[in-house]
Amino acid sequence: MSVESFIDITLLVFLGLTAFAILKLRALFAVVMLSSVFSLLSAGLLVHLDAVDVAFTEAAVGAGISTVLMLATLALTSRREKAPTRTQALPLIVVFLTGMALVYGTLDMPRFGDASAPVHNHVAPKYINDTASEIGMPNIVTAVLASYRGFDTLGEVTVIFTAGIGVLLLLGAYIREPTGLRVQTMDHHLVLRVVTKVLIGPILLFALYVQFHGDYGPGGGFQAGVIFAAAFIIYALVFGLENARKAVPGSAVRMLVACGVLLYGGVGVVSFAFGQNYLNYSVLGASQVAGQHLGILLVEFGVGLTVSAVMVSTFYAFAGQNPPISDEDW
Amino acid sequence: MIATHLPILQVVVPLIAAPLSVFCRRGTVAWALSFIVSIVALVISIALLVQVLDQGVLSYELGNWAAPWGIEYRVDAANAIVLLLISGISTVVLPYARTSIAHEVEANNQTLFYTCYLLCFTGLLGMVITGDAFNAFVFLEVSSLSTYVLVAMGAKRDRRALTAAYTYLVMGTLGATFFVIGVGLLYMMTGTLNIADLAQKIPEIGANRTLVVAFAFIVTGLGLKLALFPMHLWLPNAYAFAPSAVTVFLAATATKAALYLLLRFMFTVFGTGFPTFGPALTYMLLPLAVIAMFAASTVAIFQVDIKRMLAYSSVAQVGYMVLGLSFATVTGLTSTVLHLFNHALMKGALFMALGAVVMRFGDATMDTMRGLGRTMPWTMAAFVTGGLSLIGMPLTVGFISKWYLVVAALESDLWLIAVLVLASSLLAVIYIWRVVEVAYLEDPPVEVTAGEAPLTLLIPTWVLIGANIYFGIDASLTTRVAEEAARVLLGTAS
Amino acid sequence: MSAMIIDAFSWALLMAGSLLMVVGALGLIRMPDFYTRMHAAGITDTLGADLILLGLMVQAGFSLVTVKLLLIGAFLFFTSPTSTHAIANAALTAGLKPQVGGADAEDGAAEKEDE
Amino acid sequence: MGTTDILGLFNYWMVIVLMMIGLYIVVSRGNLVKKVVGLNIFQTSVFLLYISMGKISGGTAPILTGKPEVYSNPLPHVLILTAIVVGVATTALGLALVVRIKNAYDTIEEDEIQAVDDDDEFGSAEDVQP
Amino acid sequence: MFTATMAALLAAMILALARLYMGPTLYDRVLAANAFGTKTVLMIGVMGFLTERPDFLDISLLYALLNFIGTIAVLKFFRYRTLGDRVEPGEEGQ
Repeated sequence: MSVESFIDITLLVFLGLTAFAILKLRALFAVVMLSSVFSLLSAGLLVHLDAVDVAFTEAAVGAGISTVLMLATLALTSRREKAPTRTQALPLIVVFLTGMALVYGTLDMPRFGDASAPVHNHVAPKYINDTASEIGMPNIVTAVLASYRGFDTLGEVTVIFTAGIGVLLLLGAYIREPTGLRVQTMDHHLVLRVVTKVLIGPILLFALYVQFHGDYGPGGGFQAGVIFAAAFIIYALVFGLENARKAVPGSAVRMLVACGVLLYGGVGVVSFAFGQNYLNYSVLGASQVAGQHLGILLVEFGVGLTVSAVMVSTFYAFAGQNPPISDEDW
Repeated sequence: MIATHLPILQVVVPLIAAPLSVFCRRGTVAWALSFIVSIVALVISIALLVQVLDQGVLSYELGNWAAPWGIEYRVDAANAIVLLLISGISTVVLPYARTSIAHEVEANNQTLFYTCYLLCFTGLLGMVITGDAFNAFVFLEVSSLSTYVLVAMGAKRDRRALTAAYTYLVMGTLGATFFVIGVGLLYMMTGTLNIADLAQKIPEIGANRTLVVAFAFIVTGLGLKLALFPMHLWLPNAYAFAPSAVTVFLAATATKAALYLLLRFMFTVFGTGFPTFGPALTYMLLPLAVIAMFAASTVAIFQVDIKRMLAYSSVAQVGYMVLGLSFATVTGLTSTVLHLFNHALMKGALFMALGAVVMRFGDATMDTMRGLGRTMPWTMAAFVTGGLSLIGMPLTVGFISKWYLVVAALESDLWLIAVLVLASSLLAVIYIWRVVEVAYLEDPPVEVTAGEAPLTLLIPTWVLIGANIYFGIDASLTTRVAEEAARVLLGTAS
Repeated sequence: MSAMIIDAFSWALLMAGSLLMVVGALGLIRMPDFYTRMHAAGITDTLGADLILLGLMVQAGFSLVTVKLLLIGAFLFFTSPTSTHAIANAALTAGLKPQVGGADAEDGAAEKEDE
Repeated sequence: MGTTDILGLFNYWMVIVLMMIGLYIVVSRGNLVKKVVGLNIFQTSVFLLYISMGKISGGTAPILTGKPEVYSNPLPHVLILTAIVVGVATTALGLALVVRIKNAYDTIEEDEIQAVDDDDEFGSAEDVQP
Repeated sequence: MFTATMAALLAAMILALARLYMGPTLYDRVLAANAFGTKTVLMIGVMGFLTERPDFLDISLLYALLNFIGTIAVLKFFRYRTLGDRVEPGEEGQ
């Protein structure tokens, strides 16, 4: 057994153990921690499977955003799951049959890692061979994401926009208005405050790097947006939500959410003026490669804008809820 | 010049309008924007239908990237009619929503409500028009996510809207994930995501266990989305507790778009020649459809909440549609596409009438309906006409689709099924009659002072009723398009 | 020749780091109460991580990779102790008492959390 | 079925096991937060399925190095990037709904919510007592 | 050599995972999750060298960052039961 498959199998087994622990544990806090670990592990596996961009995103989303949102939800709801009362036979049968069906389906699959599999020999080779000449950037994933299948990504931005609007519609009415009162912040955590202050600058810099380096390495608008939002969230956590909202009010964030989608959609419309099809960036520059470059830069910026704004606005919505009146005994 | 861009404009116009509507300060402005967009979308979809009937299949390559590498929009008769249906219903629903939503949704949520509505509209159009399997998933999710939120907006009236939305979210996500697994397996075996390309590659592979599983997962996933019995559990509550305008829109379009995707994948992608295709129809879909017709109709009879009753009736009607496709003949598919269109018209009208009742009384239970024939004559007349259409009375659209369904069953020598279709219609007679009975034969409670619904609700309702009757008398247009769609799906188009 | 020395040096750093990691993790499992576990994990983690990163840096030579490794190292160097400090602080404020003496002295408000 | 087959499919089987644990959490647990976690696991496992099929043994990440190399398939990566975003959007909405449900029902256990709703509709057992 | 480091890291990870599962207090879990995160950061770094493409350290960097944020969020959650602001009891209602 090679080192590669050893790592592969070990990580998969870890994932299995984590998932099983999540199933078993009823302390929801532990469940959230484990689900963040599940994300980290799967991101590790993704790196191992050469999907660096995906790993980047999975880390940002699973270990970052989802965990923060789940913690916020736990803070507002409850932290213990009741013991199951129903009989578990039917779910077990359904799940078992589904699993068996899938295993049956694997029998005719190309083997793992097989270079002669159909996936590697029909559509994909063009991306690998032509990205350099048609788009002119090393990161093929970014090229496919933003140009060849750019419309999927517009759909993706629309999805995140939908989520942002949805959370506002659901929770917006319950966000506590700024009171102007002095609020408890993490005042006594001197170490934390200092370290946070020192770190926020580099984090923002890192976000910019990820945003604009996406053509050459893993990264791009989505990841950058999450990191940018993360800097903001950390500020809000340590220095208080109200201070964060003073810096960037919720209404402004809402506008930014829409601006990103508009930017992406608008870049596509420009192609009409040149008689080309929607989302053809080639018209934006003197040469095809220059046009594609500029187009990808712009749409990635649109993605980053919407993503970071949605993350911040979602965090505002969750963290701004009135905490439950009676604290459970911790 | 603009004519060549029509396919993308169909989706991009509402897509760009959605973020624009966020900037509207007042709900009215957002509503007006949505309404204009909806009219534009309707015009585009009519133009597309005309073009398709004229020139055959339209293909539009996004970003000018050639088909299997880039994403392609592909319009033929089968999706052109669904596009027309979605944008048409939206154009009728929005004037109705203006009054109804102002009544049922919190004032400070009005603007974002219309943003969400536009997103739902975009998603539905996008998943229907696309010729790419994964792109269909993305837009399916745009529509689903916004639908969950729209359903939850009913919480001002009844908090059960929240749990309904949550259940819908969980089951909808499971359905979408099943669909993605299926698409992934397809991609694994063929190396492509383009629907036309998939349709070419799959027959070349022949018998293959992975493809069989892909087929099963896609059918199950979409079955969850279109509320195919027994995967309909999310539907009754979602329809019952959503704001009235949302219920109308969803009942008329959301399950229809999912059904269209099912048709597209079953007939175009896999094709009737696919090894497990025949058995899946005969032993899975046909029995499920028949059970749905009877079980859901029977449950509908015992409902106290009329909205919920109609929701169960929708599950039963999905049964009719699936029954039509399970014959895998031109007539069968014609009946499916016809019923897809016609059912949207009748359920839309029925839910609109109920929405008017909800607006006046706060709910629509059996008790509320007492004597409404006298206090809200126009609303109830609409309800009765819609009900007759649902039962399948001649001169209404319901008759046309039932007729085709029965003919299709007889053509396939399934006379027992034909009898069952007629028998299940009797169940519809029962549940509609229950309402008619209390509305017309009982006296209104003395304390009721509410009168007829406002015109803003009545006119859209009657527009749909008019469509019910018009397409019931002169069905030449709809049947022509439906037959063309059936031929396209079966691959026998002229 | 010099390549071999560099390799040996980075090898030593990586091994030392790995050893610390495993020892720390063992401590995390074997120690009797929260504070001792934290002691085991916190110290070895920071040092172990930085040793491993140093080993990798020696491998990478002077390049962008080294800069990134340096950044990660610096980041861990600051955040890891900060986190540990903050956790300990939170535990202490919440009333979790360090175990002194007997094996069953471990209790406190936070202890009720779990099964 | 030889060892190469088993090694060649082990990855997929393990991914299927993960998927099924996720699915089981969703369908069997009554706690609304846990259901969302289950959905997350289910979806993440599907991501792993897609990425597994894009891997080529001995391949490397699809970022051009200028040297002749075997690159793993970039298309599944692109698809899954989109799917991850869909996943987090679903999680955010699901959790927002859970918060609202907690406000409205004061519980996030499915059967307790059901009991409250049944009480509303049919009257609780105590109400029936004269 | 990288393989040995990798093995050590994986071993350390499983131990941290075990502590995370066992608890018994919340703080043990946070500690374990934090330690687990550090190990993942290193694992991905080492993995880059193992596959001879060490230019993907951005991911490690991101992890290190998120790990820190996660820990702070958890702590805030412990201390104040909310990720938002808690108005000081004495000043409420003014």
